[in-house]
Amino acid sequence: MMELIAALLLLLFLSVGFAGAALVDGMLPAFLAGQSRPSWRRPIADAARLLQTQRIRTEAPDALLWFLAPVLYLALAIIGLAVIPFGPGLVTIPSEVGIVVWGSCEALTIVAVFMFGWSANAPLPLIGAYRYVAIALPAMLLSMFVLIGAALPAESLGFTEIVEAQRRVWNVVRQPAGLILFLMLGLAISLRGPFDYADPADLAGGTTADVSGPMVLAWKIARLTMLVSVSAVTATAFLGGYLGPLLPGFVWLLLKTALILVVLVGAGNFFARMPPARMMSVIWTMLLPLSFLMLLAVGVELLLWG
Amino acid sequence: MAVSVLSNWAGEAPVAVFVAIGEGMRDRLERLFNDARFVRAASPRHAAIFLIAGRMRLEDREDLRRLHDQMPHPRVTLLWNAEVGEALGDAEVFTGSTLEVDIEASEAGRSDDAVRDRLEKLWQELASGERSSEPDLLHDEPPNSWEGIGPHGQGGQGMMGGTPYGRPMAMTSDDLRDGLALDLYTARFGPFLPMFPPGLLLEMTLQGDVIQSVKVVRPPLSQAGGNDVPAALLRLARLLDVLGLPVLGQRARLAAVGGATSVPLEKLSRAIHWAGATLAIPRGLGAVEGYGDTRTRFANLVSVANGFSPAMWPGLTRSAHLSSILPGLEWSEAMLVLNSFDDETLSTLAAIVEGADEDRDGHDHDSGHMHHDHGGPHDHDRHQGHGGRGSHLGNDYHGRHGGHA
Amino acid sequence: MEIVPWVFLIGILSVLCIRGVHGVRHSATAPQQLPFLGGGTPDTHAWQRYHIRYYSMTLLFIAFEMEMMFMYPWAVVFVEEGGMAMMEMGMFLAILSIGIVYAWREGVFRWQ
Amino acid sequence: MTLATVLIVAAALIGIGLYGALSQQSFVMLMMGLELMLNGGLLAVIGLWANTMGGAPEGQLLAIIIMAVMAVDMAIGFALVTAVYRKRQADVTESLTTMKH
Amino acid sequence: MGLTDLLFLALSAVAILSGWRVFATDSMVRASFLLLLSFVAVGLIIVMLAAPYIGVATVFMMAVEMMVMALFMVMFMMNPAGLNPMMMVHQHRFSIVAGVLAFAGLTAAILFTSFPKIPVDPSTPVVHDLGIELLGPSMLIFETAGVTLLATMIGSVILSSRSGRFGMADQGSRPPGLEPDGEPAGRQPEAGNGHHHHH
Repeated sequence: MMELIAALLLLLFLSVGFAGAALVDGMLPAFLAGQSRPSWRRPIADAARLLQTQRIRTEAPDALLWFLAPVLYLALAIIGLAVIPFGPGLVTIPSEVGIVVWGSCEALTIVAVFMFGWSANAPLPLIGAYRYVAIALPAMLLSMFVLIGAALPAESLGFTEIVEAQRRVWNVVRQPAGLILFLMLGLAISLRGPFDYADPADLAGGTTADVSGPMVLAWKIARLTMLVSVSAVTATAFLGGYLGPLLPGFVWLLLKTALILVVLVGAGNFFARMPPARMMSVIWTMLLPLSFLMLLAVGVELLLWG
Repeated sequence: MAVSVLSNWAGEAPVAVFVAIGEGMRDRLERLFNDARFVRAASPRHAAIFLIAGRMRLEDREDLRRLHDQMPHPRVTLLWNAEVGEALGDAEVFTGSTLEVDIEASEAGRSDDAVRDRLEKLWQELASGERSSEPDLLHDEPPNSWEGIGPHGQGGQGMMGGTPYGRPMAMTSDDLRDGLALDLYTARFGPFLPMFPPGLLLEMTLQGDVIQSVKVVRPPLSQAGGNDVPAALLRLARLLDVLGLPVLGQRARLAAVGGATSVPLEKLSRAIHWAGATLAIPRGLGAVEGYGDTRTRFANLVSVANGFSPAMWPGLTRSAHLSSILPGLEWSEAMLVLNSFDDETLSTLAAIVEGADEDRDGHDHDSGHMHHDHGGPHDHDRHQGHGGRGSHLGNDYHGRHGGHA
Repeated sequence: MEIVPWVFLIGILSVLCIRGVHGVRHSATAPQQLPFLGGGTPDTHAWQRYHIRYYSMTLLFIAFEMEMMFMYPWAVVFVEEGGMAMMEMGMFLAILSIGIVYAWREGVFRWQ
Repeated sequence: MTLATVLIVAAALIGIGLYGALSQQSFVMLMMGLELMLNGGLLAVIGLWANTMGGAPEGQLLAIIIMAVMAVDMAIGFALVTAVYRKRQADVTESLTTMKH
Repeated sequence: MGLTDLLFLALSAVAILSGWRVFATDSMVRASFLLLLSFVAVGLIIVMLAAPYIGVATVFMMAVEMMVMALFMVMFMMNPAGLNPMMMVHQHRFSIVAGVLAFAGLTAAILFTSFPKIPVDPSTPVVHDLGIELLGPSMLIFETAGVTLLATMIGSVILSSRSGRFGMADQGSRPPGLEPDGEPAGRQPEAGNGHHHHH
């Protein structure tokens, strides 16, 4: 019964979150760029335009994988969201290994993006796909260390326990740098800003360069859903998820998710993208040791005062 | 019913325009997109309107036709001060404003507004179905005939031979960097690739995303952009776009126009600093004697935003050329390098080198057949079996295209 | 009885898939299909033996990532086991870190 | 879902994997065969663990070891493929026979 | 037949069919991802077998491993996308027989063995038990795994990188021919007769 309610809440969360994400994504960059009065109707109008546009194939594409890539991406975003509790016991897929499920979603996202770029049989998408794999693989490693840091005080891999363990103190206090590392992962798997190695401007749109109409729309929808999903996971793992006074847990989670989402969209516009080779080496030689240290700090803190 | 609701909504969408920029029109066009009603599409696949602005070379026409056909339906073309003959069929021509006042004023800003209005009108007509989508300009035939050829009817033979689905397969060659002999990808990039300077057509050979060899087929079209502050800001904006900072790029563009919406320049340069843009450019990248590396060129542009006057550069050494700067770089680095030069320097760097092994390819390529390379009866035996395609880099490889020379 | 919605769901999904793939397969004329290169043309198919520049990194990555398998159960019992767990995992990570440092010295994180 | 059915599925995976490992000419495809066999092994181990060991943790540990073997096998295998390709520019097993000379 | 059995049947079918298609498809990327699909199906079956951690972790690990597999497949296989259909097999019939025999033998062994019936109690904290086992009795295995992984890392770096102590790894290399002493496969002969210059 609880699962059914949770499933309905999931749908609600998805639609509200998606609408919010579309608005923020459509309006915030325009606002930051100094354009006057971006309209809220733009995202819908744009979607209508894309729906009416012809879908183009390239010479000998891998039609099956090309079609499956956005579907898989979207499905992963939804599965990732489904292991998040909306309140005590309110989980669509109650899993005692929630963070591992989320980790699998991250890993399969890399596969989905690669499939999307590969299938077009065109040079710019291909380069984008390969580049993305180089960055997303090590970035995923970081996020897993950070999540394990969040799981230590909870003595469990499930998200519900992780939230409950934050009743005393939120994880963001325990590992502030962990939150930043996780936000980086958020940028990487929702393909934006400094971690958007799949669809960057220097590849004329990268994996989307040879995709048109409804396929572009599907890809955008999947990206935005993944943005909502990763924001919700961040809010759950670091900002106490559904915890909060007065308002119901669901609303709290929604508010925290919205906060993270705005931060992600904003951050995506304010940091430069390094060449992939440089970024790869930064991740391995600087950020990975940092995540080790974070884990050590959380461990020591737990041993001394836990 | 549902369809008409959709079209109503679609009419409100920002107009997605793919632009081919001709002579002297770049800066003007970049200002055109300061308006939120328009989106400059990165690829024709995302666009509904093909805007051809400014004079084009004769040999660019075939590329324009190809770009036109790559757009999805519904699509429409607008020619703005462009002379392309009959190449684009009976596309609409826009030579300025239709209002008499504007013709008398002949002021650039007014005319820009008129173009904007025209573009928006075109899109609304297209979205509502009043204007029908333009048909293809090129013949509907693959670069090589393949259907029914070969043991599986896919046009190929054996493992690597033939032209499966109309195109031959890549062949193996040595690599510049790590000596793993894997496949080469040779193609002509440009002349209207959005991150390239307009008009620049490079024949590049890639292995992975590392550029193995570069040959300039057509130099960039000359642009009016001088060395003043607005031009420098626009150049900065282009680099910021490539660095993944379109928002800051947009601000730089607004600053270049000046006026009421203008952004304080100090604020912009502080934002660029905090974005880590300088750190994102590797040191020593694309160094040219007397011109510093890409990082110093970028820092110079930022200092323009800070109020310093644009730096003056000495003359170029004779040997500096794109075909020696770009090979060995990764794609993203190469794009940074390409966008870091000012117009004058770039046109010197991208000059067509006259030499014994050169072949005036630029003129050969445009004579109107898409499959210039793979036509001819000789090609078929070449692609069979071990295929004799480009195992040599550099000049030898180019020799294949210019065999007649 | 409980399988009916599943069958229904799978049916809808497969219809969607078939339609979607069909749509990709049968649209666009030959000039429309040309890959986007800014007007230029390619010599060959883009699918090739793609020279990835970070292959050594990926190998290091698979070996290193294996440590995750041990870390998850470790995280669950960390508080219970206390200092012991800290020591053991510290040793484990230290051993693996040697590998990363070695790889860094060998230039694996540069693109080859 | 009885133990026997799980094990038969595992056996099928092992059979297909064996076919692949024996028949494929190229190294990487051969490794796919090996991985598929290990996949079957993994399923069998967990099936036995769940039904005959009463949840003793050693069964899970064995599964983790199998996965570690897969990772090691892949890393070393691909490194070898790269080394051989560098030397011979081929990835078929036959090219190794000339390696002796 | 309950939902569990049906799900199990479906997942087994997916695991086996995609496992078989791995060797029947032309595109290397598809082959890798089919293998991944097989792993995912097995992972889900393992979750159903009361080992949620191992099952989900299988999906997690195999997703990245198959991603890397796809990268290497494309890198080293001729015709990686299968644009020309191909069949690169040897001792084909023997392999089929071996595969079928292995399957039949194992099945027979399974059917004729009587296994003890001690199912895992659903309330067992399996992940917790595994953690205790790792840090306690099997500590040595755990640390040995660390050393093994280190050796793997170092070995794969040495083998795969170009520069070595004795100079470049690829010096003096020449690709083999498709037939013995034939021309190098897939390449143009060095300093060839230049036939490509005349067209």
